[in-house]
Amino acid sequence: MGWELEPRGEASRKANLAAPVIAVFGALVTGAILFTFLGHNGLSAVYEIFIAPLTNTYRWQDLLVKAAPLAIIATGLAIGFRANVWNIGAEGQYILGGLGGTWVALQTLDMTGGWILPAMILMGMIWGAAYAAVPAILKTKLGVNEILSSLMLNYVAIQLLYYLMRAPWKDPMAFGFPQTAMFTSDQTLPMMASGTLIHLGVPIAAAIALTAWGVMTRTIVGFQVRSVGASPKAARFAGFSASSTVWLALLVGGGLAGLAGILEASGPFGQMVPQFPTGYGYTAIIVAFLGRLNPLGILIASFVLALTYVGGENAQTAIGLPNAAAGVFQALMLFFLLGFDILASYRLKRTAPKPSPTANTSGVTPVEAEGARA
Amino acid sequence: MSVQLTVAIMMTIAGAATPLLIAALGELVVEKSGVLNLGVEGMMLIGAVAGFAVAYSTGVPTLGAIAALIAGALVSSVFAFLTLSLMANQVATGLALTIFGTGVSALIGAPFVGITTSTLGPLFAFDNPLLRLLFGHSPLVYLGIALTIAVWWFLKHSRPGLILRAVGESDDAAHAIGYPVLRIRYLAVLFGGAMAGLAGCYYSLVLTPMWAERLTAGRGWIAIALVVFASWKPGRVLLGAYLFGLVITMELQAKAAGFNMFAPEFLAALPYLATVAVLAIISFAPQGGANAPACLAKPFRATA
Amino acid sequence: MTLRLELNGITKRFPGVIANENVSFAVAPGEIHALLGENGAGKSTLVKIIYGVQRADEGTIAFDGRKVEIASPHAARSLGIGMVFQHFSLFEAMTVLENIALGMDNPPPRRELEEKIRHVLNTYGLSLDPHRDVHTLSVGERQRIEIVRALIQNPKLLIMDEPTSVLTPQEVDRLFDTLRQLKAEGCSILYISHKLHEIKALCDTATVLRGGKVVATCDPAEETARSMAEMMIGGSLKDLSPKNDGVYGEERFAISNLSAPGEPPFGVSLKDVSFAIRSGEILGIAGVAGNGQNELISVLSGERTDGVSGVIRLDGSDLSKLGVGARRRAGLAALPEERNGHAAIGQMTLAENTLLSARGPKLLAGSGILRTGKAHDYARTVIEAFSVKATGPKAKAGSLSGGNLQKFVVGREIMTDPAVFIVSQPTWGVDAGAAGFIRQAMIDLAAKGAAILLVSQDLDELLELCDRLAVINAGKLSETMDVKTVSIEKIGLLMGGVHGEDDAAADAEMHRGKAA
Amino acid sequence: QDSGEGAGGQEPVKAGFVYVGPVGDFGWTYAHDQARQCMVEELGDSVETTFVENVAEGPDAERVIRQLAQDGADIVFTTSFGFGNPTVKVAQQFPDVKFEHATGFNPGGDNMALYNAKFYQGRAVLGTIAGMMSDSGKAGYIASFPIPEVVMGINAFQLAAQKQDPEFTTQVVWVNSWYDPAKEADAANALLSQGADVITQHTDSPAPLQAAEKAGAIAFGQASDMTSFAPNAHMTAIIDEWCPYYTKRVQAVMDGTWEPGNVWLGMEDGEVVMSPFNDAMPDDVKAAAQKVYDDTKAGNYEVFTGPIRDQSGEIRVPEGETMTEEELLKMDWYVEGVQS
Ligand SMILES: Nc1ncnc2c1ncn2[C@@H]1O[C@H](COP(=O)(O)OP(=O)(O)OP(=O)(O)O)[C@@H](O)[C@H]1O
Ligand SMILES: Nc1ncnc2c1ncn2[C@@H]1O[C@H](COP(=O)(O)OP(=O)(O)OP(=O)(O)O)[C@@H](O)[C@H]1O
Ligand SMILES: [Mg+2]
Ligand SMILES: [Mg+2]
Repeated sequence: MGWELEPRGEASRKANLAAPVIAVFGALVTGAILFTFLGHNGLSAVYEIFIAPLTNTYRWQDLLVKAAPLAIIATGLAIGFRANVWNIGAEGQYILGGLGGTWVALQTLDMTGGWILPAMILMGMIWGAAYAAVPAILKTKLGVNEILSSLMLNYVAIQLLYYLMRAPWKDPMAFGFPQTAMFTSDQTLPMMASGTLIHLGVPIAAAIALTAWGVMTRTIVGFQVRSVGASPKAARFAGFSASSTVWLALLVGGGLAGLAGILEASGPFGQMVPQFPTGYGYTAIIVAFLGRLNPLGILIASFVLALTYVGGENAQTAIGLPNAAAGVFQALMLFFLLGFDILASYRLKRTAPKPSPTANTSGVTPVEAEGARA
Repeated sequence: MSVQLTVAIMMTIAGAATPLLIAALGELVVEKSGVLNLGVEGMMLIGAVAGFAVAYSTGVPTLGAIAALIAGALVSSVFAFLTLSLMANQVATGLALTIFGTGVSALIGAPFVGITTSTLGPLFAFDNPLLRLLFGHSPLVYLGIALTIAVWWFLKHSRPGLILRAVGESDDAAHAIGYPVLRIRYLAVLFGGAMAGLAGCYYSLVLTPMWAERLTAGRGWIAIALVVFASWKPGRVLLGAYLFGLVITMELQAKAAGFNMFAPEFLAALPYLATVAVLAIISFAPQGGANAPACLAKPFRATA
Repeated sequence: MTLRLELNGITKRFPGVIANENVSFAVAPGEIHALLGENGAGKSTLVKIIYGVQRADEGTIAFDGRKVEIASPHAARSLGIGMVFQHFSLFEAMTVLENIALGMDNPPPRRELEEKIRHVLNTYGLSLDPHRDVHTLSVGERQRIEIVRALIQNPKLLIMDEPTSVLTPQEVDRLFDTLRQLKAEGCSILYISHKLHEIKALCDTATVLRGGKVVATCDPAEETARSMAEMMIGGSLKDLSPKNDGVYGEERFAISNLSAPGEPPFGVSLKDVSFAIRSGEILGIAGVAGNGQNELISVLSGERTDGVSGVIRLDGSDLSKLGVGARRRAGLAALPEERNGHAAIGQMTLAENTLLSARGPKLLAGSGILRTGKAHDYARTVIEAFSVKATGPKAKAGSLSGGNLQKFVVGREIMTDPAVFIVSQPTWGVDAGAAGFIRQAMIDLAAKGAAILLVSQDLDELLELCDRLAVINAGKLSETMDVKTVSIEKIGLLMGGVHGEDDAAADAEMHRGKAA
Repeated sequence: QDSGEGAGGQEPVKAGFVYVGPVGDFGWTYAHDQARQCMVEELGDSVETTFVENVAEGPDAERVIRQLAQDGADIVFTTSFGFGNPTVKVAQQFPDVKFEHATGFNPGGDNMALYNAKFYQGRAVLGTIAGMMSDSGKAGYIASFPIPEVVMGINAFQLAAQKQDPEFTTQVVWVNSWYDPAKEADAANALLSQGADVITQHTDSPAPLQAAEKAGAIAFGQASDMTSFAPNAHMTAIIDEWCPYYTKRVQAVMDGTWEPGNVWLGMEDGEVVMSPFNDAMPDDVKAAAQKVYDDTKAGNYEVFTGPIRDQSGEIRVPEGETMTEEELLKMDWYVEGVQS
């Protein structure tokens, strides 16, 4: 008796929705067992991580603020992944985006005007896209694998940030601490409503995801991206250039990562500091997959990921769950979601036991049948 | 430069290079089979904590190293199951594995913070610098070099190695002529996990004999860079590991000697810049770096 | 006498399909046994079961009189079964030697293996360099690796699944010599092909499958190609309606001095290709695979423009600087030989697949926005007009069988009413019924005044459909010839690269199967 | 509604802690968490503490601090420099909650206090020991980032060592990290191989100590007693003793006497202490080191007393003058004998 995976002829919408739900449920159950095993009240741990933040309006704001950059980056990455362009350099592009906007901010510290913030945002996107252009050039001109080149550039970006913070961009008033001056009010992202934490980045994230969804499903460009991803040759047959698609994918991915970077820098951070990179670029890769590379799915996935962070902190204070345990739980959930993803394209089928007798290692089993003795 | 100093520098290089070497050799075998496991950092942390815990509890560091090996293989089996049996995306699963390893190692390691254990240090102590250079390292340093030769021989001259390369080259063809693609990839991933675990315990049992959270501080990513830097050749992994070790050591040696020629950030970025440069250079080689396994990171499903 | 292979009641079910149902037949030692059937009749499935790639749900296999379970290709090989796959299973980045070693269970050490390979090559008069990397080899040479791989293990049963579709007539002859030599040595051969005249020439017995069941057994020598085809489809074959001979219009499509570098790293470059096709005319291009056919198609379609020189005129206007989409809008439709993955995307629906090439001519998209409803309707129209067996426009292209997908993509192009239709291998691996349908559609299109360029390796098809014929070899196109006056021998020589009777050295070149 | 006041009497004070690293780092965060536990022991049931570890400096910190405040904390300690701006922001939103930020300079409003410790005083003890015990007259100093706190530590060490050995030099290696055991070990090895026979550090892992132990050099613990990692090399350690401060401040909240402030506490306040001297230390060294400690505690010793020359040999602090706290907190130059 065994199990077998059987491909679905047409992708099942029901399975597409059910798989993540089953996965989350599985992760919750496993998490509860694990935490009990660790000597905590497993159910309350799961409650504190997963439910408690949702029952509190303040936490909703936190969740949205945390989810916004993830959603923006993941949307850009997903477009690339659809085109089979594996940009995992979003972390670096995010940093460069933050730096690009900061550069504008540092030039305009003693100026005022409504144009400053848009200029910062634009420059952030340009720097992010420009950084992504490096793997794009390497890929289109030399055929260099973008997974590896973009990954390496993340570390270069971090060092560039450290360098700028340590020396040229350091705020002379900061007691020698490596950080820039605080941004002025014209350089800071406005809040959506006073008294809330929801800054402009949150609606921007939603708008970007919705736009991306429309572009991917309804436009020729989206079709081009999907075609190149599914079959570069067929895309060429359709008149789509593979290398321009690589460029498109990386520039959009880099530009959006850069956008997320400058939105974070000009919003929640309000300045540039060496601690600016916190792994959003990597987390967004996971978000993109959990969202099935679909911008709408990504909106949900980014929220779920944000929940594991915020909930993890909540569980630390509420029941003293160590940070590491929250991390393990987060990883478990990712494992479940990634693992159950398969149910969207395959169905699990019970297989009847094979009638064959036990096969020996060579695989050949002469069957002792009367007729066989010649 | 005095003999003493030269020897000391070379010892430091070997120390910095060995864990990178061991982890990268493991990852090389994994990638040669067509699988990209980005979870090296997580597996190294698990190996580091398991090695320390067992060495501490039993007092036998060798048992610690063996435990690290096993622990690394165990966590990598999670990755293998998800990516091979369930065809989950390898990049995302590898990242999740690093999150997992970071968390689990911290949980397991909590009781071991702030204590010491007997270490896997050199087997013999020598006053003579030359003898020390030759025979005064931790056994893992020699193991790293022996492993390089073994992996080289395995891939280049052994039949299982040929089959492993074939699976990484074309999983469909290998399947069609009867090789168990998934089983081979499972074994490769487990080997990679074991090596990452062993490399991790080099930190907790040799270089900085102790346990602390995030002990490996990102070295797993350098190991992945190293595989690419070496364009998937074991000999070049050895060279690259010692070269990275040299860059790391020379940076510190130069500072210790009072030279400040470059921004320290530039030197820190150098291994990664060098890797990108190597990627670009090998693309000029005939058949654009044919060493890169053609099926790298592609999921495989047997159609039968 | 013990039978070499005896199948008894083999049944194999796939979800929704019974690929083999209660199949029983036997192969004697030294017998060349043909397996015939339409696309999807279950031939490949059956031989995969014999070779241990798949397992039968029911039934038994006896080999040399002993009942056996064949759980894996290893098991098959250790019994003495060798197989040459329909799709090669080779490792591009590895050497010929390594590829052969991988196909063996207990290969001897390197040197010995090399000796053995040379021995096999000599015995069967084949040529191959064991140290070359596979990616540098031609298709014919690659197949030779597969054959050597099988022969080196002294098989008692050799299975060949559609082996000749990539070979020149001369190479086919050479292969048949090899197979007959094997037969003389007592090796049995199970042979699958859609080319019925080959079956007649080579095989001792034929088993015909239809819908997974054995429907007939016959002696091919006693049958005609037509009678065998009718056994396969279980009905009578329709004749093509005749072409209206000699009624051509103006010159529609004219190519002059077209040259293009080969696609790196190993593509064939096109050298000074010129020809012209009139309205209502079908021009055929014969040639061995890998002599520039794909390059020609991609240069004509606009998929490649880098480094291309020469003029491509459609109704007098030059297309050579235009891209793929603009050429389509100008009335040119080009269909490459590979259906799944080039002419169509397997993971996408049929409706989406219409967008690939018909979005311009059929206005399935406008100002950057897709008109999904229109695409859906167009897909339905094609499905109905070309009797494509599919669940509907929402079916994934990859879920169609090869023949049906081919009908769909041909229909998708033809129903845009192109002025010029360029098509490569439209009936490759397609069964007789579907092939007839596709050929008829092309004749009808020509009758409406289109100019058609047909690239094919199937000489029979070319002779049947075309008005004129040219041969491509090493990127050079021969003179065009009237089909009524041309001889098969001459075409064969041209395909092998022999351009005149003076060229004796060319014979050697021909042996390599493909001029570099 | 007065819900909290039950039969048991007064509601316990809730104190929240925000940590930048894991409590298992055996360094900075570890020390703060030890102090938290010590404070709980002192105050018993009248205090309830929570902490969040591994909090990234920036928006995540702001969120965590706010959550602690929303969840009813009466006082929140934020224990890293990078938590400064977030603490200020949240403090403005929660005027009823007290906030205490360690090692910062941004004073915030009147519900926010700053606290820091004069670790450099301990560095003077280490420098004294180094100056007396070094044969090569060269110390290796593994430093994290060139911020004033680290700079003044280096200078204090060198000044004290120089008093014992005028030729003494301190070689600084920057590792650009607070915590990277492998790199710290490599840096120590580099320094040792270049002739340093004393290793000291302003990074958080015991790795440099272990390297010194292997090489037979001497070294000092950081933030807590690290003798177990290097029984022979470990001479003493500067211990961050945050417990008295935490106890005092939480007590003040209980008593309703909490006031904002900006304190920089040292040995005189029991906030900086030395771990027991290694027995292998010669008696005269022990005595000299003890004297520096005692004098500092008594207010009779200040290492930053002139004359102090900088690296170029120029007098920066004239004879008889002492640097002010403000000058120290902005220090960005090195004294003579420091090589960096
Ligand atoms: N892996 C599979 N999964 C599901 N169904 C399959 C699979 N392989 C084959 N089939 C089914 O079995 C039938 C027989 O396929 P098979 O490939 O044996 O046909 P064939 O006779 O070789 O056709 P052709 O002449 O086109 O090569 C197909 O129609 C298909 O429906
Ligand atoms: N792996 C598979 N899983 C599911 N169905 C399959 C699979 N392989 C083939 N099929 C089914 O088999 C049918 C025929 O496939 P097959 O490959 O035999 O086509 P074909 O007609 O033989 O084309 P060709 O001769 O070009 O190979 C299709 O309907 C397809 O759905
Ligand atoms: Mg077929
Ligand atoms: Mg077939």
